[in-house]
Amino acid sequence: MKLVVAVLKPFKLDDVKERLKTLGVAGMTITEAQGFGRQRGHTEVYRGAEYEVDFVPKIRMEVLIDDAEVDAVVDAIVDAASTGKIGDGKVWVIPVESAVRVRTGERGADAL
Amino acid sequence: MKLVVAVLKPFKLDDVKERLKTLGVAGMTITEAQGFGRQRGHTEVYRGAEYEVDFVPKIRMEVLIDDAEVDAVVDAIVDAASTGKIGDGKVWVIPVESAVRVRTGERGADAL
Amino acid sequence: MKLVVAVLKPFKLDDVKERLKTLGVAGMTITEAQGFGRQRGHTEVYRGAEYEVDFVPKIRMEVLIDDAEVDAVVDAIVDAASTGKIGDGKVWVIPVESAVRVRTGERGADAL
Amino acid sequence: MIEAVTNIPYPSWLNSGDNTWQLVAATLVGLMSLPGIAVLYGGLVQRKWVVNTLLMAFSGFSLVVLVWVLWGYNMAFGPQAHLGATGSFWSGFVGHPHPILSHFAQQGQAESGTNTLVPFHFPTSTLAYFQMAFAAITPLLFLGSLLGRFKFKAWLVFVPLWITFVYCINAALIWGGGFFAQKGAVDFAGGYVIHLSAGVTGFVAAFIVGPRLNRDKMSALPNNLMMVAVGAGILWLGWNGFNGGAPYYAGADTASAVLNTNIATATALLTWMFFDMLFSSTRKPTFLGAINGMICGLVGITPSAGFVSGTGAIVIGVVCSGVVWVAWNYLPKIRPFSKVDDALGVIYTHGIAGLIGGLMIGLVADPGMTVYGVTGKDYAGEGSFSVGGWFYTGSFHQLWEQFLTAAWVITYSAVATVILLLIVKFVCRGLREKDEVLEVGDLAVHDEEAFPRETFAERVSSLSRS
Amino acid sequence: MIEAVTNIPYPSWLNSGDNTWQLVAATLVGLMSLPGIAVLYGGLVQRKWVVNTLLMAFSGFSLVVLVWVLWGYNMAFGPQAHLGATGSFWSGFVGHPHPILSHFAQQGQAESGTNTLVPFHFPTSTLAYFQMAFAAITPLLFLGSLLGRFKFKAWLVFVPLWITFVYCINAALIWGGGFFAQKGAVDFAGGYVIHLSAGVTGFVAAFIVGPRLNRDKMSALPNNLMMVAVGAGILWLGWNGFNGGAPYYAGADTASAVLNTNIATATALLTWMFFDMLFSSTRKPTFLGAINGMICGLVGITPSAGFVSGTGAIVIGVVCSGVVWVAWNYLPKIRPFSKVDDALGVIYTHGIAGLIGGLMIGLVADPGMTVYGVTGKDYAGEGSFSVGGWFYTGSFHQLWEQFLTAAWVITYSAVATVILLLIVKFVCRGLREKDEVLEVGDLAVHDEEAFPRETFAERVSSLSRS
Amino acid sequence: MIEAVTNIPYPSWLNSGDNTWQLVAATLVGLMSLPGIAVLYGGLVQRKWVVNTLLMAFSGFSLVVLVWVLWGYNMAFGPQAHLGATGSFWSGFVGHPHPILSHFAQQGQAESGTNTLVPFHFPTSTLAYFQMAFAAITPLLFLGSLLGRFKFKAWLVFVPLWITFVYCINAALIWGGGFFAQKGAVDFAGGYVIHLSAGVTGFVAAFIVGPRLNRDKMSALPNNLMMVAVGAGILWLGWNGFNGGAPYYAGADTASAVLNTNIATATALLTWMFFDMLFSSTRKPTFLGAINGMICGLVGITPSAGFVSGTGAIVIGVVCSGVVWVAWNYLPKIRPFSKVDDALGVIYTHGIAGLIGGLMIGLVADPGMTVYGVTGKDYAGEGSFSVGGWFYTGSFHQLWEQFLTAAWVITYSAVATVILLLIVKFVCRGLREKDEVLEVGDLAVHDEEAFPRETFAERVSSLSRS
Ligand SMILES: Nc1ncnc2c1ncn2[C@@H]1O[C@H](COP(=O)(O)OP(=O)(O)O)[C@@H](O)[C@H]1O
Ligand SMILES: Nc1ncnc2c1ncn2[C@@H]1O[C@H](COP(=O)(O)OP(=O)(O)O)[C@@H](O)[C@H]1O
Ligand SMILES: Nc1ncnc2c1ncn2[C@@H]1O[C@H](COP(=O)(O)OP(=O)(O)O)[C@@H](O)[C@H]1O
Repeated sequence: MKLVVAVLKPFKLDDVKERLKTLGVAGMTITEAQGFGRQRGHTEVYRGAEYEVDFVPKIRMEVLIDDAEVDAVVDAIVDAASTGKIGDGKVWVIPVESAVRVRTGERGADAL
Repeated sequence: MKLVVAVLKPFKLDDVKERLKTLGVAGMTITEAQGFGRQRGHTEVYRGAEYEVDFVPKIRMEVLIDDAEVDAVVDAIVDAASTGKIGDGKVWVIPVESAVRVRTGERGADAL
Repeated sequence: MKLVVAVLKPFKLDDVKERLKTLGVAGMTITEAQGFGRQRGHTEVYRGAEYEVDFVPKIRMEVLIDDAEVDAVVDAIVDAASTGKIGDGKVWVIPVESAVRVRTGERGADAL
Repeated sequence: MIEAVTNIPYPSWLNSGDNTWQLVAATLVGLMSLPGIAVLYGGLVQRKWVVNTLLMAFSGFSLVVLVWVLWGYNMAFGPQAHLGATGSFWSGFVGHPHPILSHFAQQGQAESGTNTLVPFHFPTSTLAYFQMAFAAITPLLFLGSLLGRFKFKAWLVFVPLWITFVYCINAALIWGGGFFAQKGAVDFAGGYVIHLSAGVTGFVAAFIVGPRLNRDKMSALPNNLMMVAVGAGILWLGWNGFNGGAPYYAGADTASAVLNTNIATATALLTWMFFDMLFSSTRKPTFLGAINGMICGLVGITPSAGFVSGTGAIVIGVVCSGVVWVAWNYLPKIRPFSKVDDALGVIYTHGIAGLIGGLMIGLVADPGMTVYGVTGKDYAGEGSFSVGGWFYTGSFHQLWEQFLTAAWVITYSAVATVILLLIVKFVCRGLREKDEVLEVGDLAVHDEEAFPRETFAERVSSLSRS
Repeated sequence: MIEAVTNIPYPSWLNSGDNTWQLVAATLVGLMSLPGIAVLYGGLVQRKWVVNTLLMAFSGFSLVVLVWVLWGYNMAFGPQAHLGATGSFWSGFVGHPHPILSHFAQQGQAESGTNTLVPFHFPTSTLAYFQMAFAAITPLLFLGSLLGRFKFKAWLVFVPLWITFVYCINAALIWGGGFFAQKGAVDFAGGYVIHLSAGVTGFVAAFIVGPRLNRDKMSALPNNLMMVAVGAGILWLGWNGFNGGAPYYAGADTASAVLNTNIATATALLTWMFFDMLFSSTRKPTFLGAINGMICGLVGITPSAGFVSGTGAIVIGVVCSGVVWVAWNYLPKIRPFSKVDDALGVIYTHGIAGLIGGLMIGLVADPGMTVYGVTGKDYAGEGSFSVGGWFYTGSFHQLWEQFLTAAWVITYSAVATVILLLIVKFVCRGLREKDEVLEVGDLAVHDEEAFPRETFAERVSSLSRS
Repeated sequence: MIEAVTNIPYPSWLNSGDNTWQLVAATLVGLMSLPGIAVLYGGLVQRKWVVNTLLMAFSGFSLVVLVWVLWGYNMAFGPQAHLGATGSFWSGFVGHPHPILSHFAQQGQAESGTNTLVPFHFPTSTLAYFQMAFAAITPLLFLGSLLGRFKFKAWLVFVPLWITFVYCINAALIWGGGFFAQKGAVDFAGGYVIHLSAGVTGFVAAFIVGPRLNRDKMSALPNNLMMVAVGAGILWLGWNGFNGGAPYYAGADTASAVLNTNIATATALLTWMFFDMLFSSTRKPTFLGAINGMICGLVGITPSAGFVSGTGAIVIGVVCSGVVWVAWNYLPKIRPFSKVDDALGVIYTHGIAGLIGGLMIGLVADPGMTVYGVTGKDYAGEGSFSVGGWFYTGSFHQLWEQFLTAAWVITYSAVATVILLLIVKFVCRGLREKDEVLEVGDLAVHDEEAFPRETFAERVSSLSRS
């Protein structure tokens, strides 16, 4: 089993989610994040004082899936999330040793 | 060393935390998350316009532990977090190669 | 490729970020988190009722890097984040199987 | 001046200064409700109940406005219905209900048993509107006891019933020239009719409706203290209209009532804060504690603002705030308080503070404070009216009248509330939202939340506009 | 009393009661704009547009203040310019523009075609300031249609132009003793001059400026309902000054206007809420729906507050709120409404509500409601003024005048807005912020965001102070 | 009319119109403090300091109320203590301290050296309450300099001392018929007594107390700009009572003062905004910049609102805002400004703006603006009073008096503040919270935070109620 982690532009969340649904992905977990990278941040000015904000708002998505689906899922996310502009984000895959569905205690694939 | 990640219903956080304390778990890190899955979201209506929210608030918990404790910790979480209702969440285990305690620089098990 | 995860005191974020820049780290992703551990939380009182808050605000940082850089990055973070006081946080390393840059579809090291 | 007199664009009985003051005072009292109480309570509840709190406040206020012009005003301040022999309790029990919608009813000179000393200087519309603002804030006060579980539909039914059968009757008896007024009991601006009654009603209702979800009670953190500050500030200064409007003329006593209101409030706020710093478990001054003290002072001085001197105002501020601080911290552990989930503690800051304030008239009312009649240096005495407490008169008469009236208000408000809620329960099939609904809160009751985040929402409906 | 009369520190024509009322009313109207409308709209927009909304409100208000004292006041309320033969449309079209900055202009007794019945009891400063508050809120109202894309610089140019060429002319025609005033059309406190005109202007401007980013339209969630409550409460009670100030004297009709305003508003709020509970897709009462209803009531009663009795106020509340509810829910699907992105729906709650309210004068105005002249019980009749609608007079004359005036206001406001915006577009090189800017919002336009979080920000500039 | 005259329920010397205006003005000024300044500052500080800011505002206001009625009022406005030969500086230095708590003190006709031209039309309670609102806002203003480190207990001790030894003395000297008043210096509504003094006090106190934590200074982002808008809007409109209340009668000059206040404020807001758009590093209009400008206008016009014509108001608006804009952007780099952490920059928007406004009286005060006496068309002249500046009189006399008075206020406020703070430091064992406390903020000082989140909190105490 694998965990696909994706960092995306917030307004792309819906598109990615819809695409994953079509692949039959059962669920996902999202957190609001701040990204630092090539995409520049911005300056804020309050009462004459300037503040630099290097981070830009991002959405961090975690999808737990069977090994078999990894490529399909990664490609789907990349495809749905891409705008071609700097800051589109990253996707990475992490090995998962086991997973449980809290409600039922089911393990492995059944947990998804 | 392993990282146990759990996605839970927010109001279960206290119970799970207390249970883990009893197991002698030294610490944990929490983030507020939004979950998508079987548990349905809700509709919001503002000034006549309807908005669909597919995500439900969840708590994402990370616990770094020794390999030996994995099963005990996972079982404890599953047991404490379960309500038997859809949306109780997931728990998964990820391999960790090394860990450091920032304050002391201690590594491995001592870092916990 | 590895994922270095660090849990830090919020006001240390700038220092750590600057240090990583000097190491040529291309980017990172941050989430606001709540930590439980040796560092005690606090009590809040509203209209005579006391509430215990066991969690303290932390910053959770994820940095995706090549295997070669792991030690340098971890040491840099530990060094920059440390105040010597309880609650400085943890750093851990997780194996990553693959990574993609959404904008270009580049994989592996090029994705960073 | 002659010229200015002859072409006044209003009747000779109308004094534009007094009419202006009364309308402004009414507006200030209105602001105490909207947005005052609405956001004060909105800031004190959990995030999940903010919208419900706001809508109950706005809808409750609106319901009272309609009840008032359709029948309420005349029940409370119109000609007595004389349900019994003249002078008897029933003769002064309530006024004859009829609307004040016609141009006669609105534009004629105000007349009411509430003032028999000097003719009013303004039309019925002014008196009716001022009293409407008083009536409208009362249900919003006891709303504080019922937050977080009261069924929205039940609220819509309970408010009109309560105003009609509890508020209007207490107002007629104490203000409208009814039984207690005839007996000589006084309530300057509503310590009994409004605050004591609201406190008792809220407490009894909270018991009947039952507690909030235990999960909510255990995590009943306020959501926004800055919003509490907005409401609290408007309450304090708005209270200048509340107590300042009571004399019905922009005279000397009006000024004293305003000044005393601020003296008592400042004293009470500081008293509670110092008690927190000296006696609370953490020995720290808290903002919400100070606001509690502030409310105790405002409520405590309400029954007597124009009857007491500045000295009396200070005494009332210390006593009301001090006593309520003790009650607030110890009574919750004792029955019946330990058994009732009075969400915001209205029984303490309004019920007990109003009661003590009303009784203290019997002790510290200064007969030298002339409510009506030519006052001050060139005092002339005719038509003069004032109230005297034991400290000044050595007589307990006034205290006794205040006590009897308080006993009535407490008993009647409690009993009537029980009966009305049983009716509401029957009509609305229950007084509580279902537990599944309570678990969710605003989103379940109104499909709205107070602070929506757009990130996770997707527009589905077709309104092309918003 | 003699003494009190002889040494009054102001001219004999000045009545301190009437002057006080007018200044207080003006202040209440000012509060409706700042902070009222500013935070009502600020709470209704998306997070990313809050600062932009606030600054447009504060700067727009300020621009009107200056235009008003430099030339606007005299265009609207000063001596007519007589651009045509006496009695002709052009003779009563507009006043002669000149400033009111000198001490003569400020301290002399007010004189204006707006009132020919009784001399004013206050100086020009008072009348000018009261009318300034009226003028200043109007652009803030139609701002609601343009939020989320209108170019900030364009706003700064459009507001002065619009006040000069649209507001002042409509005010002169209807209030300043101009053509429609002479015809007998009435607008008690601005249902036409302010709300109908603002609704039409906003709608037309929204069409010309074009819609918000589709991404924004699709996720146009409000950001803070409690802030909406703050603004809404201030609006409601502030409206006591809006409608109560219209008669210019703190007389009997002023009191009736205030009372009727609250009756209609409460009725309208409840009407919308019940419609939501009965007919909306989710059958739930919503807070923002109730606020829409509240605004419909406030706007709907504005043209007639002192012309109708309480019965009329109730009718107006039900009709305005009910009709707008239907329009709000069904018109957006129909052209032209489906083609225009009127961000906050100003055309509905101000345009349509103002129109209906203005027409209803022709139906429910009660000739028994005496606006000026000795009223009520000891009625004397001289110099008395009132308005009669069909229900009371059986004549459609008033309705016809109201209709003609509405037709003018709609047509003129629409046409003038188009012309002025084309000029602004040319001057400011466009009416919209660039799309990259729209994607970011406040941070792009002002380098500020409404709720900054310090965690990710690093101070770079050298201001040692803040 | 006779009838209406004979049965007035107040003394013949009382005019209900003037009394009403003064009480309303006082209430508006009160609202400027609570919630005005409280939430304006609450929105400008970092999240971690919101509660501390709110509680300092509410407690500071309350402390002044008590000091005022116990001894402050009579020190400032009561009979002079005559500490020296008549006419000498010391004879007009301060009034004799005694309380105003008795019914005589409260209900008699007001008398004070602040007005010797015409008898007051209201009782002492009215004058005392109006002046109380003035006194109470002053410490809240300089609180802005001390936020984020001042010890709470020190605040509770400093405020009463400062009001007694700084405010009351400056008020007696300038307003209470004291030395500078006799000299002919004027301060219409407190440009010197309130704003200049508050600015200097805040700056000096900030220096003595020392800067905020460097970490806080480096991330001193405001937390809520919408809350700033709430406070700012209330400030602007509340200022109508601030400047409009100064003449003590609802006469012609009151109206002019209100109008001029709004003219200067609008001008100043736009001036700062345009300076930001033209000269700031990012060339963007900012909301907080506009609010700074607004405050400069309000403060700048305060010393002269009823002495200048509209032209003067515009000049003052441009000059005060423009000069402070330059000072704000360049002085912080220069000593002593670079060495003092004046958290919200009170020295700029209140100190410098108040100083310039006060001096400009000597230039642009229009002798045609009649403060008292029959004004306007049928001018009669007796008992007339006005002030003339160089532009109108060609004489620098007034400017010189204004300069001397400013010199005194600056010097005395600075010196007295130093001395009082040393006393407070001794009494409270320090003026700063400990660094560990400063690192945490509200939670350490009050166990409260402004926006609690329930998710991570667990109820432990046993209060069964909340
Ligand atoms: N090395 C990294 N580790 C973790 N997250 C990263 C890393 N590099 C980039 N990111 C995340 O990806 C986002 C986009 O990266 P960025 O360099 O801005 O654009 P792009 O990926 O298109 O080159 C960043 O905002 C950050 O959240
Ligand atoms: N495949 C997945 N990857 C990551 N998180 C998931 C996944 N499936 C579910 N979750 C998380 O678990 C939560 C509960 O899942 P859900 O399907 O709603 O109920 P249940 O787990 O009881 O079947 C979701 O809200 C989401 O946060
Ligand atoms: N076992 C753990 N798993 C995950 N996060 C942990 C763990 N232990 C500690 N943390 C995180 O590290 C932070 C600091 O740990 P703490 O024990 O308080 O101090 P220290 O690391 O200096 O001993 C905690 O607040 C928590 O966020």
